[in-house]
Amino acid sequence: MSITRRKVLAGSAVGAASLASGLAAPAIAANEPIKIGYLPALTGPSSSTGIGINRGTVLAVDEINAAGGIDGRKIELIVRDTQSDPTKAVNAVAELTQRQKVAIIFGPLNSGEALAATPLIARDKVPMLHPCWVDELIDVKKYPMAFRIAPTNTQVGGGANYYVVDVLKLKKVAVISDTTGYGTASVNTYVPMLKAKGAEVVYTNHVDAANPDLKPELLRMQSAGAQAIMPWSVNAGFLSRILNTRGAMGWDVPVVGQTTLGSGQTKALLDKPENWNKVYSNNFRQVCFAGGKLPARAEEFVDRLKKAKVEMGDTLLWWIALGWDGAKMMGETLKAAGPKADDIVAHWNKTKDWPGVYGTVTWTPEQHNGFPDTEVVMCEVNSLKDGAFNLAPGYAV
Amino acid sequence: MTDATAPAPPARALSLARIEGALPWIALGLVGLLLPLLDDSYIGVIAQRAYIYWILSAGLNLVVGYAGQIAIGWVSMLTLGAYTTAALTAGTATPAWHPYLALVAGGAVGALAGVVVGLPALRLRTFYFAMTTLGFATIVTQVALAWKDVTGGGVGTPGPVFPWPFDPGWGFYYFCFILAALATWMTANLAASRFGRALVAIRDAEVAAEASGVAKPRLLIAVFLFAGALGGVAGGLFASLQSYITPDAFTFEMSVLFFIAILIGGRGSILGPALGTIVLTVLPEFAAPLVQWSTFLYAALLLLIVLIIPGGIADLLDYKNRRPLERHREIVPQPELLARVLDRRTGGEVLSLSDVELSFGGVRAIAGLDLEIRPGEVHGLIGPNGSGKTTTLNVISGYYAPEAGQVRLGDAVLPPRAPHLRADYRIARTFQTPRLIGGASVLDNVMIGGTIDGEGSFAESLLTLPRHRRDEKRLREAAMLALAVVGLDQLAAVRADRLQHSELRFMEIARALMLRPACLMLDEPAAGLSADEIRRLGALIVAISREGTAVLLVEHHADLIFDICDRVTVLNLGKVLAAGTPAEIRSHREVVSAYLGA
Amino acid sequence: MPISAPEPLLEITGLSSGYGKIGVLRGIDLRVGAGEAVALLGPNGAGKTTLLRAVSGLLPRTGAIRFAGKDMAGASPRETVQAGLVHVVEGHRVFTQLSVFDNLLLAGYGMKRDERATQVEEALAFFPEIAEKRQDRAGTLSGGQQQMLAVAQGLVRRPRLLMLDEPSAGLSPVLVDRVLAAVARLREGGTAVLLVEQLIEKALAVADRVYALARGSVVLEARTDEPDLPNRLEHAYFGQDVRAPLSS
Amino acid sequence: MFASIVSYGLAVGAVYALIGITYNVMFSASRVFSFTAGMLGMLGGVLGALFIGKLGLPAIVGLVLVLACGAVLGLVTELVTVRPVLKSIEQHLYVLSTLAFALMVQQFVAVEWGTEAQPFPRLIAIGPGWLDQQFWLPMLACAVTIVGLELLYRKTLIGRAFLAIAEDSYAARALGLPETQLRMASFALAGVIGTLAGFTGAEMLLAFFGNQSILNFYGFVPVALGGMGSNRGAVVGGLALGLFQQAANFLVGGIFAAVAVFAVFIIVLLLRPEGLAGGSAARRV
Repeated sequence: MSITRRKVLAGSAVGAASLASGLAAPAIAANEPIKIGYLPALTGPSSSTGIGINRGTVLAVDEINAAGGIDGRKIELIVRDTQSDPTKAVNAVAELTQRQKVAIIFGPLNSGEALAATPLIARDKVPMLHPCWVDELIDVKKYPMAFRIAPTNTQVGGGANYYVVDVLKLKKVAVISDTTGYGTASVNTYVPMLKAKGAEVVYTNHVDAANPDLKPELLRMQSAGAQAIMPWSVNAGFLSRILNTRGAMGWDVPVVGQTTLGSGQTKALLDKPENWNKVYSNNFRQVCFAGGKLPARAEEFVDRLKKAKVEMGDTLLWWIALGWDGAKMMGETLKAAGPKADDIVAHWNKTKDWPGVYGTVTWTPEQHNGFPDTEVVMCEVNSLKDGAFNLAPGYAV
Repeated sequence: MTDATAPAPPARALSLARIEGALPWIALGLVGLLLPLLDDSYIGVIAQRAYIYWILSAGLNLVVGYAGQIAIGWVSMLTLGAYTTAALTAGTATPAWHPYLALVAGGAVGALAGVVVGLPALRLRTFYFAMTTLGFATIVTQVALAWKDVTGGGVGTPGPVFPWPFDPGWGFYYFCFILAALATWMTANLAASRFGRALVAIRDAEVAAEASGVAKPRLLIAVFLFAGALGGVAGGLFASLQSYITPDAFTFEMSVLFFIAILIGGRGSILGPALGTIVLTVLPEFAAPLVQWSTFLYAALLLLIVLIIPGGIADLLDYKNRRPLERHREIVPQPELLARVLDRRTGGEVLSLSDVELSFGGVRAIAGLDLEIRPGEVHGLIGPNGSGKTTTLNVISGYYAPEAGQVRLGDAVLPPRAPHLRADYRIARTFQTPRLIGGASVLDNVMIGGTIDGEGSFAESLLTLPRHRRDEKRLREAAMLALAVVGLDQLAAVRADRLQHSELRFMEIARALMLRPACLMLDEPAAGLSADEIRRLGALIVAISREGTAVLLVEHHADLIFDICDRVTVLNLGKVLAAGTPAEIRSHREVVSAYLGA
Repeated sequence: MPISAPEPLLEITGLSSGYGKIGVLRGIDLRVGAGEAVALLGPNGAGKTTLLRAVSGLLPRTGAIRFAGKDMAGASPRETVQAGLVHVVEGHRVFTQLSVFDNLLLAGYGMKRDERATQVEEALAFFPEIAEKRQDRAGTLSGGQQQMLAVAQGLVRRPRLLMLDEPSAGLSPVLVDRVLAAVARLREGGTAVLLVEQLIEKALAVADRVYALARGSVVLEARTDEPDLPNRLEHAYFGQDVRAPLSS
Repeated sequence: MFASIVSYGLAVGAVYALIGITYNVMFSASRVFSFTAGMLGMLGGVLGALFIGKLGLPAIVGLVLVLACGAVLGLVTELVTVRPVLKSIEQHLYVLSTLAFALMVQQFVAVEWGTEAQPFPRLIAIGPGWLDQQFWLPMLACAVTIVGLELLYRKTLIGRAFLAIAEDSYAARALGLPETQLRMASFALAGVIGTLAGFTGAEMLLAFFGNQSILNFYGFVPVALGGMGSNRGAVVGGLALGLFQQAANFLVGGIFAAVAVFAVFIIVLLLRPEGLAGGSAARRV
């Protein structure tokens, strides 16, 4: 910006209140804490994911700081709750990049807010790490500093489609979603993929998540001859009503879909425990029980959570693991490359098979989607134990 | 006593008031201009959001603050503007437009939506209208969700990016600043024009506005059009600020925010709502931990405002009107100035009722009435309660359509049930209980009377083009003259609700004189006046009639009637009991007994 | 004719009232003795109805009102009624959706059940014509009958002073006499009456004393048996400087 | 399909009718149209789920507690938001004060109870399908309320006092009726009816803070179409709206159902602003 910074006596309340903190040039003293921006959605309609991830992130940052931080410099996690509202996300991004001058931004955790925040964070040239699945969020040319440590919508849908068509060998499928950004985007992506694999999509619709009665939808699916229902939504209330209605109708059909199908919030809203039978949700090989046992890294992570007495009952292991991996990745990167944006991005571009609890991450300068296709699997939602599930039947262990 | 010719307010005093009023705006403008020097784009984003919300609220302020229509769901304008601009720029439904053109289109769609939402206001009661605007807002959000291929449905669509010179960053900041300043300037111009005064008149004194010739439908539609346009433009800017819009970005809380900002600011002011909007946009940023409770706090603030200071910030800042007025004020009319006020251009026509009949649910209120009010005469109309005096007045004013018979001015038949057209026929009237705009100055109240004499159009007032300024000057001078005639020119700048009852009576007469009436109807003007005030009133009425105006005086005070009337008609049970000169009526046997109930 | 007792039943001093800014009454002094019938006359707009509303608490007022030895400052309409000062408003505004009997029960709202029942019967006894129609909806009654019902409502609480606002308005002459006859019977029964009436002769026939109101103040007070009363009333209404054609 | 449209339509229609009656009961005693009707409906569900679901109280105790809270909230509404603005009723300040109060309660529930739609505990588990409790309970509540109000208005003195004030509040005041106590009583009664609507309808509508704005609008439509103050209009209007909405919901899908309902609402109001039934008994002017 060509306008030099001069001390200007701004008369209005707006200027004065922020004048003091805005001006001090952030000389990076040795013991100055490294600021990391963090945009979880802790309240509002789609906040169940955010609350889970947040537990992992906070635990990781506390451990890093307890172990002396980054070469003696503490990590300061600056949290702004986006409340699942894009307008709040935009304000928060401007504060984190300009006012707080953070080194990295982790989040937003919901696609709605991420779609609004990503272009702004890219414009302010701050490295961004996020776990959202909407494909458009990663574009090496438009957003060179944006990296994803979770699968894309295409990978998640691909995993679910693979299970229905290739593992369960079913032909007629019904696909339904709520009306949020995530819901509609998923259906638009997965229906063509399903057809490409030779399956017949007999029914598809977007339904308002607050609609209390889903019976008409399921009745139409049944009359269309659907052999599997694939719901795409992060709204636990909406998913539980699908399962309750299926149970009430006594319709024996598998439900294959999004991870929230297996969340504690969904379970709490079920009329009967049996409604959770034959329900398979996306999950991730690294955090699933295979033959009764978790992979080594996940086993060790669960012990760590138990020692730190982290609440597991009402959320999922992979959410917490995701939060943990994000914080750990940022910690290691800062240790290796320091807080300068270009160094961080250079370091991330060279990351190969990074051993995350949630997933092994690989980035290249051309590919900023770090999650491997093979680790996107399905799991049995009613096998929930310590937030983790059994691998769905049919996979080669 | 001021000299004979009433002084137009000295240029110095008027301009001093205008500067004094502009001081806060200059301060705000300076802060806005210099803010980029802080080079903190976080403050920049907050300021841009405040400008964008103010552009919408400035328009909404005319609807809620000035016209008093409770339009709650106004976020729908923002949504429509945002999606129109975004969709046209992205070219989802049509070939891609240039962003600035798309913004104009956004404003046009907003204007159209404003009229669609505004139409019910003409027919529906306040609560019904509030409900419909709320319903409209939920519908717009749901259509945005459903119309996937244009709006991107739940996924949303990228916002427009404006090229040079208002490219993203401080360029766009100044774009928002300039548009906000423009919106403020235009709404302020409109508020200070005869349209603004007519708006407030519709809110506080609808019947008086109608009698002064204000056509409520046309004016309200124009205001809704303009407010909708501002809402649409704000929507386009909002889409650009958000860089990506999804339906859940347009929450019900925003509607509440816009609404509360105006109410906190205070009805009938521009500065108050502007400060209200700034405060409500900036507040959540500083109250980070409370952010979860932001809507709760807004609602609590609204409740406090409504219960404790309905006048809002504007009332608090209005120290001018708290200075005490000196106690014993004398009303000293100057009838000699009447010649200049009434400047006899229209020839004196007779107002005549021939064989008029009107009944309410079987009861015959007026049973075959013939009446003539000749120019240059004061015609008294008396009779016991329920004799049909006020009903006759209301028939002439056009509130009721007679079943039979006609009301004519000269030989032109007056259209029934069209009170607002009476002003065009130069028929003016006052009311039994004075109708005033409490919050406006006495001068503004009187200027309402001359609304139909202005030639400038709505748009010209928006931009204070020459015809607007000429209208204002002429109206102001005519109003001061009318106030001088009735003896209230010292109180021109005082808020009308601080006047005593008798002064309000004379103020209403001044407002009626603004129409240079061919026929003036007075509905019990002497009620609540002291003896010598009645004497001065009588002299003024006589002087008005001698200038060629036909005066109809409906009154209980028998002594005033017999003192100043040239002719008197006594009504009883809707029929003429007796008619003649005051002396004849005075000694008419049936009159006295009917009148006295002997 | 009872000479007014040492302390009158109702004493109003310096009463002012109006509607918002419009001052109607300017300092009224008026008194009504126990069991006395007083007529309140005056042209339209003189403030007669405003006076009754101010006394019964329906309108805010300044000035002092004492009733049955008690200061009635700030008394609400309900407290005024409970003190025994009942105001039968103008225009026989009875509840048309409810039965005659219900209208009367409501007049005794808050009284003990049996007390209310007997006093309702007492009130009905005054107007046998509506007593038979006790179960009919008040809306089905004629104007005159509704006026009787309104007066009967006023009697349910056995008031010490009954204020009647133009009971004759809109009634045929026959009905007017019947209503005013009931007022006369009330007087014999010891109930004081303050009667606002347009028909001067009818009012004078019933009342012991008369006040004339004009332009918001009392312009005449006299006993009804004083000579030359109609003439003095004429002067009072039209101010001093007018010939008096009425002197028959 | 048809059976569930009718059963679901009548059930949700009964809830809208009860909310409509809540509006009318408050309106007839105070000439004030209060935004709190939807709030009472929402709280009926949320408080019911809290007392019975979370705290495990028996159903009857839960119901009584919910109705008691409704009555108390009704009184608070009258005291805080209606009485102070009654003097300047022509400025319609009551619209703003009641809206503000209702919003405050809604946001409090959103923060404390959560923004997720929680299930409402099953009270009387009989009958699968259309015999399910979620259908006949609201209709029963609606019938009980209508009969109750008829008895109140016809048999009790306070009921007749309500009718008197509704017809001519000036005459009622002159007659010595305690206008303030009667207004408080009617707001408390409206509180009970509103929470009863929410409680019995919560099986379908769930305990959800968002129900407030839904019930505010859909409870208002039958009153506007049926004519202000007429309970008969509210019941007929409510049931018709319920059926129309469910039919549209099945045939056209959720979003367009809301658009269809709103369109019908606007068109009818523009043609007949005083409603189809011609409005309540014309007030004596």
